[in-house]
This record gives sequence, C-alpha cells and structure tokens, in this order.
Amino acid sequence: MDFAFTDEQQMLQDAARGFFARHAPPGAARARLTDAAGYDPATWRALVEMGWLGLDLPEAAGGLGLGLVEMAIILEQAGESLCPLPFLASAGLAARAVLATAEADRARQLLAPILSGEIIATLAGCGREGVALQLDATLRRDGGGFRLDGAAGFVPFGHVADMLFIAARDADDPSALCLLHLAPDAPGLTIDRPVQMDLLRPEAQLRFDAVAVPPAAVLGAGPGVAAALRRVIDRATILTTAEQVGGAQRCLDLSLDHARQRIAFGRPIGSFQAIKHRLADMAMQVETARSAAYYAACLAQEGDDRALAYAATMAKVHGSDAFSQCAGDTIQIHGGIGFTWEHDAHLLFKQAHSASRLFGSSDAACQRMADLMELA
Amino acid sequence: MDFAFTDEQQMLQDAARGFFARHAPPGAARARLTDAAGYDPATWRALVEMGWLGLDLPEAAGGLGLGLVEMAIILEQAGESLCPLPFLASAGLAARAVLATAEADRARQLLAPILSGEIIATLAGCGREGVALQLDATLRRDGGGFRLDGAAGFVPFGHVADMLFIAARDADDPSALCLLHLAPDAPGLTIDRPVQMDLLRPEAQLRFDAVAVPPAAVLGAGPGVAAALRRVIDRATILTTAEQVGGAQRCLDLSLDHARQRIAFGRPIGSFQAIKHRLADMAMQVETARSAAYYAACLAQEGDDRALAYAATMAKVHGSDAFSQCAGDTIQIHGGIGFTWEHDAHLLFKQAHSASRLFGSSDAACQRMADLMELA
Amino acid sequence: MRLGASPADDAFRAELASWLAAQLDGRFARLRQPDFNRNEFALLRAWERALGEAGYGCIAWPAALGGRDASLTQRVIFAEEWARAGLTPRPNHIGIELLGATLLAHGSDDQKARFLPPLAAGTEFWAQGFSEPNAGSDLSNIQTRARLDGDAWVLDGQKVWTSWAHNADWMFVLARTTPGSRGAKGLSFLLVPMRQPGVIIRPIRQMTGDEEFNEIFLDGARTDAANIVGAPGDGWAVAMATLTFERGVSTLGLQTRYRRELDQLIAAAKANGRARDPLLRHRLARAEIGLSVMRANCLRMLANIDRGTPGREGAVNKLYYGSWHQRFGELVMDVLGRAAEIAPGPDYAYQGLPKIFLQSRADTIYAGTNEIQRNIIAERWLGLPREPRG
Amino acid sequence: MRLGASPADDAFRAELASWLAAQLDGRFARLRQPDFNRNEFALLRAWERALGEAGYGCIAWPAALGGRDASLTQRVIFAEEWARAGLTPRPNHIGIELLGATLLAHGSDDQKARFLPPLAAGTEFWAQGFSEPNAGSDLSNIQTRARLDGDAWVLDGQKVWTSWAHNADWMFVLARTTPGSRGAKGLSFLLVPMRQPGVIIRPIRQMTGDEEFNEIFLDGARTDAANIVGAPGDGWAVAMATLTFERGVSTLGLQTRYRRELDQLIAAAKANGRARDPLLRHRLARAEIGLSVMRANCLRMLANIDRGTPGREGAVNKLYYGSWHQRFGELVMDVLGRAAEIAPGPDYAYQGLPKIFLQSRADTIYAGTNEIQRNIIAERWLGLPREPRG
Repeated sequence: MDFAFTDEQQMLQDAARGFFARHAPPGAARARLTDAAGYDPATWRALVEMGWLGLDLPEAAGGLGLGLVEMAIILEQAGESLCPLPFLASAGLAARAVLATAEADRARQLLAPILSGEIIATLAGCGREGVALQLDATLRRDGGGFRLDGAAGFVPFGHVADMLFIAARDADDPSALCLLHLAPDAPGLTIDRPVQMDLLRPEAQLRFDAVAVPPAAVLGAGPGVAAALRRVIDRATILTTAEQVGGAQRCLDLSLDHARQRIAFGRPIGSFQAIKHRLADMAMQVETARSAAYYAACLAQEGDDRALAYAATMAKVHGSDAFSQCAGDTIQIHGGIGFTWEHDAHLLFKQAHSASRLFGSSDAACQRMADLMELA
Repeated sequence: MDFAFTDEQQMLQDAARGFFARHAPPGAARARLTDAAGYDPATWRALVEMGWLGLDLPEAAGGLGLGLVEMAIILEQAGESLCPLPFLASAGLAARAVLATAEADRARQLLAPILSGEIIATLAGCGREGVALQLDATLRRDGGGFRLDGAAGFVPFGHVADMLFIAARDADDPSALCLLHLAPDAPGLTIDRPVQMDLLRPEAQLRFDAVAVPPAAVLGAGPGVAAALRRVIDRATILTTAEQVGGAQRCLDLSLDHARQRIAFGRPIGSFQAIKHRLADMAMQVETARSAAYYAACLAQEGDDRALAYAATMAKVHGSDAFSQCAGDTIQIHGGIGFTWEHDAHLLFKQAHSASRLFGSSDAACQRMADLMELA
Repeated sequence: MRLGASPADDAFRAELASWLAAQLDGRFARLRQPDFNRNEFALLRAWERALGEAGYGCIAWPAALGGRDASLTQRVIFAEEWARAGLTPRPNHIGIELLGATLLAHGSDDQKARFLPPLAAGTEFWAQGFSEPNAGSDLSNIQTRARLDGDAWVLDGQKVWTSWAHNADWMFVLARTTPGSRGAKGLSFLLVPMRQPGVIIRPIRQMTGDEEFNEIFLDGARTDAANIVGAPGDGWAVAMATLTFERGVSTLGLQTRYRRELDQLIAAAKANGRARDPLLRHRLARAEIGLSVMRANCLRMLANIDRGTPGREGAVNKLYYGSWHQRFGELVMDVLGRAAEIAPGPDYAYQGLPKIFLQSRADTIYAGTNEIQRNIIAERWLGLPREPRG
Repeated sequence: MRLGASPADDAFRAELASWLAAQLDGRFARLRQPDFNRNEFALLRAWERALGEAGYGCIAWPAALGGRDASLTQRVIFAEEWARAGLTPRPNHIGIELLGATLLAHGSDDQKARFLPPLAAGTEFWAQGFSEPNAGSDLSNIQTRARLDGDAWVLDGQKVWTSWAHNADWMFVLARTTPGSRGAKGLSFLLVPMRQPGVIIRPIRQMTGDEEFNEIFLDGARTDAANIVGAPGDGWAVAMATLTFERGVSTLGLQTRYRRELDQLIAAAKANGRARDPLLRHRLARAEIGLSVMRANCLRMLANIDRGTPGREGAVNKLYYGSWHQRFGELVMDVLGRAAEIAPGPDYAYQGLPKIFLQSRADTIYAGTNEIQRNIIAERWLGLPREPRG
C-alpha cells in the first residue's frame, strides 16, 4: 500500500497544472459563457497533443495503459481551472463505452479517431431525467436493420460531437440494453442545446424520430451491456469527483484571497472566526474530497465490480457535498460581489450543482450504497 | 388576532416563574438524580395548592376553563427549572384522557381526586417502543369482566402513580382501542422503573399478566377512543414543546453566563465569533421554538382536529430540534467541564433527548405532517 | 393570546380580496403572469397609483397622511392577501416600509407632509443609498461625502446594491457630512432626488441573469438643505432605525410569498411523483414545518412591535427566514430534477421555482449578512462583549 | 498510488490476526466482552506485557528500542486488526503514541534508552499532564510551576482531564519553569513519576457515568533534574509536536473502531427492522460513506507523514472524524429507539452503541475543541491572519 502519487503521477499533475495555467488562466471561462461551442477548440487541440486522451486505455486498444488515478489528475486540474473540454465525453465516456462493448477489432477501429482527436465523441447514457441508464430511447428491429425512437437527455458535448454513442433499450428484450452509434446528421436525430443553469457544462438534449440504424452501428447488445455501461458510468463518476475536487479547491483559493484582502471593521475579514472557521470547514471538505476521489480511483482500479460501485457511490456523494458546500460558502464569504455575474463565484456554484447531478442524484447514490450494504 | 400574552397570562407566567424559582432553584435537580420517587413531593404539594392541575379543564369538569396557552406557561417554567413533577402525567395526560373518554358523571368522579392532588394519575399511552398508540396491551373479555395482557412502555411517573390509565387494543375489534384504569397493586401488574439515560424524566415499564379488569374500570371503547386519545397525546405533545422551550432557554442562559465569564486568549470566550455566533443561533432556536409552542397552543385551542394534529406535529419537530441543538451546543461551549457529571449541561442534554422521543420520534412526526399535507 | 380574526377583520379581508381579484383579472392581469418582469416599471407605477386611489397605499398610516389607521391584524391580512393573489413584493417597498417608517419616527412635520402622502398615493418611488463598495457589512465605513453649499447639500461618492434605481424618483442616502470623521460619527441621512445630472446609474447583473441592483455614482448631486432627516451627524442612528423597520411587517408578506412558493412546489412534487420519494417527502414536511414556525415567529414579533416591546424574536427573524429560504431553493432543485436547470427561453432568465435556487443565495447576504445578523443578536440582544477592532 | 498489500504484508496480517485470536480466545477473553471495563487495570497491564513479549508492543520503533521497524502498511494493518478483534483503544496509547513519538523526536539518547523499552515491553504506563482548569483551549495559559531544587524539579499546580491516571506510572507535564513568564514562553516539558506523595489524583465523573478522567494536584511533586525533554523553556514546542503525534497513526485505529461500531449498528438495524426505514437507510448509507472518506483521508495523511510531507489532509482529520462520530452517536439512538435509553443494569453505566451517544460529545472537545481545530487549520495551514488578543 502506498496512498501517495508515484513520481510519474506527480509529473503528470505538474504537467496538467501547467497546461491549464497556460490555456485556461483565471478569467478564461468568461468567453465560454457566450460561446456556441462551449469549449475552446485551440485548448482542445493542445490537450489532444499532450496525448492524454488514451491515458487509461489498454495499450492494445491504442492507449497508454495507465489508470483512473492518472485520468483523475487531469480532471482535477480541469475542474480547478473552470475549463470545459470534451475530455470526459470523448475519453472518459465514449472511448470506454466502445472498449466495454465492442469486439476488439471494431473497438480499435472506432477508438483510433477518438484517441487521435480527429473526432469528438460522446455517450448518451441518460434518459430525459438525466439519470444514467434510466433510458428513454428504444431500438427495435426494422427490416434488415434497426430504428431508434425516443430521447436522451443531458448528453455532454452532444451538440459538437462528431460521433454519438447511444445507449438504448432493446425493444425485443426489456431487460437488456444496447449501444449504438450515430453521426450527428443522421436523419431523424434532433440535437438541441438549450440554455442551462451551468453554462460551463454544455449538454445536449437528443430526440430520435425513427432514426435508421444499420446493423454495423450496433456495437453491443444482450445482458452484459447494462453492466458494462454501468462500469463506464461509475468510472466517469469517479472522474467527476476529481473535477469537483478541483472546483472546490478553486472556491477555497478565491475565498482565501478575498478573506485576506477584504477589510471590514478595520481588519481583514479572514481574521474573524465566522469567516476563518468557514474557510477551515471548506478546507476540510476539499481535502477529504481529494482523499475520497483518489481512494475511489484506486479502489476502482484494483477491485471488482462491487468495489467500483462502492467507490463511485462514495466519491460522488462526498465530492458533491464538498463542492456544493464550498461553492455556497464562496458566495457567502464574498458577500454582494459574490452574487454578481461578473464574479466567478456563481460559475462555481452552478458547476457544483450540475456536477452533483451528473448521471443521477446523490440521494440515488445513497440508495445504491444502502443496497451495497445489504440494508434489506 | 393578538399573538401576545393577555394580562392574566402574563400574571400566570410571573407566578409560575416565581414558583419554580422558589421550589427548584439552580442545583435542586441534583437531588432528583438519586431519588426513588424522581420528584419532590413538597414541590408537588405546593403546585397542587397553586390550583394549576385543572387549568385547562372545563369548569363543568372541575377545572378553571382556561386553555393550552396557560398550561404551556407552566410547562415552560418547569422545563427551564429542570424540575420533574407529575404535572404532565396527571393533569396533561390522565385527566384529559378521562375527560375525553368517560361519561360526564364518571369523569367528574374520577377527576376529583386527580385535580385535588389527592392522587397522582398517569396515562400509559405507548407500547414497548414508546410510540403513542402503537400499543402492546390487549384487553379481552373474560367471563363477566375483562383481562389485560401485554405491556406498556415509558409511562411517565408510572412508578409513583396511584391510578394508571391504560390504553389497550380491543381483542374483539382490532381497529379499536379502549381506555381502562388500574390501581398500582392490581394483581398481575408489574411496574418497573429501570435506570434511564435521562434521570429527570422518570418513566415506568408496565407488564400485564392476565390482569383482571372489572367492567366499571373500562372507561371508553369503540371507534372514537383512538381519536380521542390522539387528541390527548397531541395536546400533551404541544405542552412538551413548551417544556422544551424552557430547557432550551436554560441552555442559552447557562451558556451565556459561561461565555461572558470564561477567559481564554485574554478575553471572554463570548467575544469570539465561534462562540458568539453559536449563541446567536441558540437564541434563534429558543425564540422560534417559543413562538412555535404558543402558536401551536393557540392553533390547537382554536381549531379542529386537523389543526391540532398540524400544531402538535410542527411544534414537536421544531421544539425537539431547538432543545437538542441548544443542549449539544451548551456542552460544546462549556468544553470539558460541560462533559462532567457535576455540571448541569448533561442533564439538559439528556432531557433534550428524552423530550424529543416522547410519544414518538420527530421523523414519525414529519411523516404525519407529510400525510396532513396530502403528499400522496 | 389569540389567532382568530374579528368579524370586522374578516370583512376587511373580503373587501380587499375582492378588490385585488377585480384588478388582477382586469387591467393588472399581467402582474401575476409567470414571465412578468419587474423591469416593467410603467405598469408597476400604475399599480401603485391604483392602490393609492383605492386607499390601500399605506394602510397602517394615519388617515391624515394618506393611510387608514389599520390595525396590526389588518396589516397582516393585507400582506397575506397580497401574496395569496400571486403578486411579487411591493414595488415601492423601500419607500413605503423603510422611508415611510423612518419619517414617521424621525421626520419633521414638513417632511412628513411633503413625502408621505405621495407614498400613500403611489406617485413617488424611492431607492436606498446605504451600502458602498467598501461599506457593506461594515456600514459605518461610508465614504460618500455631502457638504452644504448655500441652500443645498452637494453629494459625491458611490453607492451600490441599490434596488430598482431606474424606477426611483428619490433616494435616501447615508453620507459623511463632517469632514474627517470616521465610523458611525459624522454621518447624515439625506433625501436626494434621483433625476438630476449628478446621479449616474449603472446596473449590476446578478447570478440570476437579472439586473435588479445598481451602482450609483454621485457626482455633485444636489438636494435642498431641508432634506435631512434628524440633525447633521445623527444619520447613523436614523439609518439604524430604518434597518430595524426592514424587519417589520414586510417580513410577513415574505412569509406569505414563501407559503405560495411552497404550495407550488408541493403541487409540482405531486405532479411529477417525487412527493412519494420518502426523502423528499420528509424534506417537504420539514419545509412546511419551518414555514409554519416562521409564521408563528412573525406574528409574535409583530404583536410585540405593536405593543412597543420588540424582543429577541424579531432580532432572529431574518436569520431564520434567510436560511429557510436558501434550503428551500435547494429542495426545489431536488424536487424538480434536472429539468429545472433548463432555462424557459433562449436567454439566461429563470423564473418561478428554479430561480429561487439562485436568488436565495442573496437571502443570507442582503440587509445584513447572516454573520452580521449573528453579531447583532449576540451583542445587542444577548449582551455579549464586542470584538476588538483591528 | 496503490492500496493493495504485498505478500509480506499479508503474511504479517495473518500472523498477527492468529496471535490476537489465540490470546483473545484464551487468557484475555474478557477484554472483548461487552461489559469489559477499562478500570480493570491489572488485566490491561498484563495485556500490554503480553503484547510486548510477542513483539507487538511498538512495532513502528527501531528494533534497538524494542520495536520491529514496521512499515507504514504494517502499522495500518496492526491498527486494523486490533480494532477488528473487538479491542478497545490501546490502554497505553498516551505513552506509546504521544510520549514515544515525542521522545523519538526530541528526547536525549539517555531518555530514549530509559523510557522507550519499557513502553515497548508494556511495563510502564503514562498519563498526559497538559490541560489545567484555566488552560484548556488556551493551553498556553498554564499556571503549574516547576523549580529546580538541587538535582530535582519540584512541581506545584493542578492538571485536569488526565485520562486513566490511576493506572499511570509516569506523567509528562507542561509546567512553567521561568517564574513570571506568560503564554507559550517559559514552559518546560517534564517527566514526572506518578506514585509519590506529591501527586494527588481525584477522579472526575463524566456524563456517561464513567470516571475516566482525573484532576491531578501537584503538591511539591518531584522528579529528577534530567527528566526534562528539550531545554528549559522549550516545553511549548515539544508539547505542540506531541499534540501533532496525537493525530498520527492512532487515528487509523480510531477509524477501524468506528468501522466496527458501524457494523454493529447495521446489524442492529437489520435485526430490528429499521434498516428498511428509508430515512434511516439513507443516514446509514451516509454514515458508511463518511467512514469510507475518513479511511481515505487517514491513509493519505499517513502516507504523507511517512514521506515527511504532512499536508492539510492531516490538519482537518480530527475535525472530520469528531463530527462524524458525534452524528453517528445520534444515528445510534434513532436506529435503536427508546430501548437504547434504558441502562443494562442497576447502575448508571452505558455500554456499547448507546454509550456512543453520550461519549461522542467529547469528540468535538478533547485534544483541541473543534473551534481550536478550525483556528489551527485556518491560521497555520491556510495562512489566515490571527485574531487580536484581548
């Protein structure tokens, strides 16, 4: 056991910190708020060139053979920098979904353009309510091929993806799921990106009206697909916790700066216990959430499906609590200015909220934990 | 509308404050901790002489014809003085149960010795778990009379009561309850007072082994009894909130004294925001709980059964929160000394706990509120 | 101690409710449409005039000043019916509740005669000019200066967090009139006309996307020398009284508005099925209980203010309701689910329940942050020692 | 970054677990009976000697001082197996973890040779003499005096919150050796034998009914002049290091003990059916998550301490677990219901889960209240300005 970064992991963290400092310095997120793409293509190209898209994929699949800890290191820095990128969508969700469901040859073929950054891919793994694998899309046989009907909600970067992987219910087998892929211009597919509270987490709402799906576009079907996709979502949940840790850290840093500089009643407000102790509580949340995120990454990497489920659940609940509390506290510590559009506090507050809802609520995660604990 | 004490109510409060200041000055509760009776008979006799036992009973039943507000005024002062007395048991529970279930003549006859203080009475209205009307006692026909079997839990002052009113299930009609009374020496009745966490709220555990009950001892039976007893419990719940308000006030006062006097880092600890703001939060709990208790008393007095249920539920939940938070904070503010047996903080902490469980939990009360809100 | 209303009170309620219903089904129907925007000033001004004409402008005031000497119960009824009708907070709240109460207590007879009747008639709107960029929680650190120049005060400085300044005709301002003074000393309470070149208004966009607040730049703004409330240098005491009025009867209107919001959420929870979720059921029940406690505390506070014996229950009121509403905003998002994150239109503009999640972050900040509230409770009401200044 | 154990670690665990099982099924079976009382000192002393003889006394220490140079992983395993076996906290925790670590860091070679081997062998028990009636949160306000009288220090004063003093052979004491000094200056760290006439022990009864703590009156108590750790006047720095060790590896044992408590509560909830109550289910799941987070944070803290780079994660650890355990105590009462309020016997003596409700109130007070913890985190680790003193 050695629950600390290896030298290589430390170097990766330094590289990620440097990368985001260069490409997403404080204030850069402002441009994303009015941006149709919702991310900066130049930053994305630079990230692709860092070779991070395949960090955690097996070498046989074209990846670097590293693990969730390394992925988490990137996501933590992205979260701290408030830098929206289709990294989780393409590498954390779509690529893993391909790997988990497609035959090896087919997987390599599909993964190549994703890993090279030639295309952006994403996974539509939620239904209208935004809950993972509670799907509102159904695939049914239609002549020699299939047709897809229904909807998918809250698809990360679905509005700019070049390839959409869609989880759907199998009309022939209500208990089974399948995974298929579509091009964004597929007839019958409507992709809409409404204005959402968190402008830094672009998500699309998809509608499927009798979309024709050729057999070759169906990657996996049958009883194993649901479990495979659950693993993909669980891994992505742990990565989201790492992003939450970064966001919470940014909250703490902004608040510390303000508390040291803002003077009231003749002294820095950070010298008053009401502020000082709140900051201490924020630090407790940040650090315990960081511990939880990396612990979960290790547990998931080293353990079985139950360990993965346990890790994802525990990380999600605590990461969501931590970021939400820190973001709310950041507004409070800043006072009126923290309530304005010009200050970053509200961006973090809204990120905290959307992150906490990604793939499902914390309450649902607790319910799942209760099941894992066999609280019958 | 006039949500403030009348002159008469103000005078009653002054009288009650004076009464408890004389009979239960700070420190008096200590003697109760090792006391088999669990109350001071001299204080009880003095209270009887004040004429407060029949405050809220109709004049036709031998009472003063006042209401819940007046009863709450007494209970608040009793709670603030940490003065255990069988007032709620005898006047708040037993007398009301008689009034609610017995024929008028029979009621007057039974009430007379209770109101005169000649006897102490109580109501066994809970089963083994201590939840009101979730009963573990069953009354069944047996020859010309009845027999009682089972148990009752957490009967206030059951160990010293001269007359025990027992709520029981009717063996002939599973949906109905009945009320009967027993003398403490009834054959087959076992009365046990175990050591309980809160030594200032003496409660007895009763066991019934084929206790013979003559028909005349059965006061009420049939479908109305459950509703009538529910009203009795609801009123007692509101009175318990008043007691909680008193306890919370005592917590605040003790903590304020300590915070003003205890010096650390060269100044009174009450000048540090960590302590000061905690005390402000305690004051918020105390005052809102006080508002809630008297509001509930008015609502219950002026309204119908639903209003009573709503009032009792709301008062219970907030009063329990307020007292529990204040009592926990009192220990924290006092530091190590607050954790010792010699200090009153633990007495209040334990009172807060037992009060919050009286007749059922706060969670159950929320469930009931949800039902009242028709959250189907 | 009694909650019930008298027959006269019931009659007042019936008359008011029917008048409101008539107005809000007719000419003022737009006021309670979900997308009604408080920037629609012309309608709001017309509405205040209509209230004034019907004798509902400032019911608590003496008849001589345009009021109708309403009892406490009637004021409670007014606040309840207002919110029950689905109206947003009184557009001239600042003028009626804050300036009105301040002038009644501290104004000269001339000032009362000049300023109160237009408030009751709904013809003059007011803004509040207390906070500054460096005087928020520490309000005594005000830097805005005013000097007497002949028969007029001339003001220079900057105010912030001024609500609805574009709609205001007048602003009451706390300014430093004793040069070189510091802290609470040397401040004066001045009444300043808004529509003059020396007053520049810059809107502040909030995290909700709305522009409800403003920065105000005072650059040689002028007002008549008589427009000072209290003596020069007494401004702090007058302003503190004003802030106390902020927590008066208007909080009951707030409580009634929250009642409506909670009813909407309960309806939504029943409609989307989440009322059956045990955790949400529990939190909805707790919200109901909290709101009921808030009502109890408001009523007690008002009864004690009415008797001239304000108590701790009033001091804790804002802390309680601010925290309640913030938790309520979180509950909204849990009950409505992710759908609540999607804006109803193409702009960043939230309405109804989802907006509360964002808006309620201000509830623990405005009119004295929770931290300041706790200090006030502890120091003024519990007698705890003040902290050393830096 | 890796959680898995090596084969050697697994072997260590197996060997330890089997040794513990043999002891606890045999001669020391009483140690894990529910009514085992920590006042049964003779058994506890025998147990520490048995541990020492088996080489488990102080596994982290160098072999030369009675240890076995155990790796961090092995220390983690030891703490886990200890708690898993159902044992209460190490009876000589104060000596092993606090004094041991202090001497390793700041003791002279003679002091190490004199005091560490008996700790590893389990033959000398220690108490801590820091707190005083007027030096709790403000530890620097210590009044106990010590003066050099020939070849001995002579101590006068009063200590409080001293755990298990009756069982202690020695006590380390923070005392004022520079007459007239104030605050953190002028204090020294002295090692004082307990069994002498100048040391009077008075037990303090706690709200649990137990007498675990004591007041200690030092009335001319003596110790050899050599029994000072660090230089005279350096006591504050030495004591602060000691308090840091308090939050070291022992917290992992705590975490493992909490694991056992939670497992017991889960079993109880399943047995009494309350595991099906949705609200309690939710809170049990949250308790599980909180405990898991605590474990993660402990492991990270230990790994960083082991590398010589302790971080904020260690600074926040006590605040986190203290608050967790207090909430857990409340959950216990909700899961067990009113039955938990009834004492198991005729005395006011609670055991097992219900006792946690009472005992855990101390978790946010001892070893630095939550308020002091937050000050330390904010000032030492976040660099926030100190407050003015009075």
